[in-house]
Amino acid sequence: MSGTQKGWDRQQMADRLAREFQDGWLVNLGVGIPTMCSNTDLGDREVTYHSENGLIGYGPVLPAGQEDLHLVNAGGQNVSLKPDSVTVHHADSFAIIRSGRIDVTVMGAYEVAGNGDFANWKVAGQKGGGIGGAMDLAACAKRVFIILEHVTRKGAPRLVPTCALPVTARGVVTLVATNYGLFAPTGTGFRVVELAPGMSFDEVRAATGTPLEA
Amino acid sequence: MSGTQKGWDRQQMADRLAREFQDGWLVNLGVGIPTMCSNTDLGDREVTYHSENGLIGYGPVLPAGQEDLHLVNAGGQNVSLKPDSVTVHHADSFAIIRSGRIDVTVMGAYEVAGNGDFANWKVAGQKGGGIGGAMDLAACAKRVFIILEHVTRKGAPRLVPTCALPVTARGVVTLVATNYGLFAPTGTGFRVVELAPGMSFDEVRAATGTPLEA
Amino acid sequence: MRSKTFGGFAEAVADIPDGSVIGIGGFAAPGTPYNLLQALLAQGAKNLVCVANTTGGAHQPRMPDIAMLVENGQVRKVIASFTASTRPTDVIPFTKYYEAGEVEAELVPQGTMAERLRAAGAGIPAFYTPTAVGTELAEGRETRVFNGREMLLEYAIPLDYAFIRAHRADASGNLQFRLTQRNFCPLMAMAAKTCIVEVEEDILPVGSMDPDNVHTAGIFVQRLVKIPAAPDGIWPVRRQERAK
Amino acid sequence: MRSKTFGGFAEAVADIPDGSVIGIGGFAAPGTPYNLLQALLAQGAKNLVCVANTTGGAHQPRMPDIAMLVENGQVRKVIASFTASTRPTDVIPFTKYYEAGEVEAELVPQGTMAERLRAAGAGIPAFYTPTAVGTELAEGRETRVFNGREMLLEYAIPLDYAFIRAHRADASGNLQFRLTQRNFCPLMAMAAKTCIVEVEEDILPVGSMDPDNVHTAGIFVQRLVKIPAAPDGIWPVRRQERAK
Repeated sequence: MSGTQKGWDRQQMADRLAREFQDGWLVNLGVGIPTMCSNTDLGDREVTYHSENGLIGYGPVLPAGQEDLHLVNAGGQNVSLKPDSVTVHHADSFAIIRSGRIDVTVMGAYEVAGNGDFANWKVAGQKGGGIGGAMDLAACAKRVFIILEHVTRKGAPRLVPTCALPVTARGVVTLVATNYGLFAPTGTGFRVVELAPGMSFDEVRAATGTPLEA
Repeated sequence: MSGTQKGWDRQQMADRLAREFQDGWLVNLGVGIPTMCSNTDLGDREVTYHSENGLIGYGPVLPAGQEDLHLVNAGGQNVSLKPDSVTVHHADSFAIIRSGRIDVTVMGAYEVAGNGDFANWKVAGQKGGGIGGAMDLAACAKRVFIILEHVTRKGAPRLVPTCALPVTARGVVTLVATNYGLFAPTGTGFRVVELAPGMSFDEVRAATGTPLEA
Repeated sequence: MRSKTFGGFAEAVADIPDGSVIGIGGFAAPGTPYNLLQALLAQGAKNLVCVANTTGGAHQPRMPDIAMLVENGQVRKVIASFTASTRPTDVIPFTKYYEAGEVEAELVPQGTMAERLRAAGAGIPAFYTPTAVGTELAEGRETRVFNGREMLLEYAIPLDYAFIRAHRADASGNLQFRLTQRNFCPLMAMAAKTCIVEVEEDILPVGSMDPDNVHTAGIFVQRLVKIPAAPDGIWPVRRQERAK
Repeated sequence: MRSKTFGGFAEAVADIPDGSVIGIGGFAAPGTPYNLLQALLAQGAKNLVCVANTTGGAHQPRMPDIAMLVENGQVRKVIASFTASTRPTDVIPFTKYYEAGEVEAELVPQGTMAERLRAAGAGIPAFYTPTAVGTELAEGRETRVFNGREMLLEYAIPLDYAFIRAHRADASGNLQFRLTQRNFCPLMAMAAKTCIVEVEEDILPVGSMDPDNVHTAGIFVQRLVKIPAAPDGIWPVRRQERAK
């Protein structure tokens, strides 16, 4: 990382959360930036990626022309198999989720509150939304990691005292990566676990909508 | 059948019920005499035998020495496969039962009442009993056929006004074969569908513990 | 036994009445019954309730999807885990009709939908789940505490018809799916009175499948149609082939 | 990842504490973990709750069964679909201890037991079923009417351990069962915190199984033991071979 870098880019946010993955974990990665966790080098730690459409264990996305059209992850990407991969139907796949066997689910979100609530399925004023497997995963995984930009395009904080948008689950978030650093919900706010390069505590606190502990 | 025959033997009771099976039916046969229904020649009607231990479609019991020890029916007999046989686990097997896909279940019983109740899992004074799949099958199959001797060894009727023993299910029996004939519950008693050879209506009525209609 | 193999898609969907509840398998492309959807568009049954993970995506070129049935005036209600994209910039075709009030929708978490379909196929009328507790979806609904945790009561979704796509079938209706093609398909088959399957490979003679490796037993399957080669049949193609 | 393969049965059951809830797969001989049962008899854990279809039969020669664990003073309670035979003349060994009040029992319809195990493995705390409504088993219990039909509330049965027998396993714990060997085994595996498997064939290297035809995924399996050839391992034999 160069001395002029300020904050983390998308891959760096994913990398930072992926470095929390422990050997033997069963990991579910949400669509978008969370998928980039699978690019992170974990050394000799082995994790198994679970995709809610019934795929237990999968490898990298295949290059154009080499895709197997019968094989997609939850984001619809044509991934590859691993030697121990198993396919099951949707009810068996969510049995794995609901019975608490997912060690961590990593998801994007619109906002996260210090009490562990988060929102990622419905934007303001929208009729309906996009839930997919997010509510099952959020309610049932052992840990919920969230990746999101620290502030909205208009500069409003995404780490908030209370979610204004309809929540996906309550009190479940265990760790949050933003472009400004890594944060843990405390119940009433967030604690800084690590600041991204070039970010000062005061700068991050000013961009956070709820109490921030060093 | 000779002119001197009086009543049906066990295979004849089974045959008489089996002749009610229609083409395409999914049939579950209980342990004991009901199993003998699979010996009956049904002509060009094809039925599929379901065994609650996860076997959909099976053929005759194999002779000693030719058994496949991984393949048993619900009675623990080493049966054979059919070309379209499928194996599933117990939850899927009972999903078939509970969702009402069994066209008929044939079971033994200690007693049957005219209101369609029957009892086959617990004898008088016993602690505990043997339920197996009988309660699921009885509660959920489209039709419940019962095979039993018309009277007990002591001569007491088994077709009764009300079951004295704990019931397996209520109001479900559609047809009953005994050694004296074929009977249908009417709600308040039984109707004779057919008398076994050598049996008179009055003789059968005298051996029946509840109103019998001709 | 009557043959389950139908000569064409039109014939396989011909008798579907107005008002039917139809489950449509598939997750992204794998398992999606594009040919049956196209046949249903032509058949024209109305006031349908469609149950599926999504109503179809924003991508071009479009493949037959539920949103097309909506556009065609055939759908009363959709039960799905997405009625909009989570990316506000990705506007899916269904959203326009939904926001205009031309179609109803019931939004269901994906795992809850899978379990509600399985429940229908397993004779279970209702069950409790931790999913969606404390969210807008649980507002005004019945919950109950088990082992100190609040759980939401959910009901089975029985189907009149299931439309699914399988890789292999034998003439008795035994099915095998390939990789993530399985997804909702076996559950929809279980939940339905009549399951109609579009099959990728030639329909095999009975006795061709290992009994231990059948994914959906033939007793759940009523109608089979072999998908003809393109362009008569609809087959997903790779992205760069679509671009040609 | 740590290897799941254990060198012997004693080692695989060594840490099972008193008071554990243990599910034991099998229906008749197929799938029954005779070797693990024998190891548990030697290991001696007490106050166990055993969940299984039966407690063992009346037939001779006896294979290791739950009734032997009862005789050995290891069992507090049994959950089963048979605590007696339906033939009054067929007195099973368990009945004597049960009637003497030396062990508790909960009698459960077989399909309800299967579904309660699946529920535990699927994160479903409770569900409704039509089975056993109106019977002695439903007396004093909660029922509820759905679509005009009375249904009984049933609860999940979570397990501490599952003992099962499989035909094939790979080193990652992916399992295949043969024919009716499957029965309760995959459900017990799902319901348990620790699933211990006795395996008939040599344990295969990872990558040997078709991903579409694995019956229990390795994530549900923690310990594997290859069954040695007889007489070191226990293998069912045909009736006339037993008679020799």
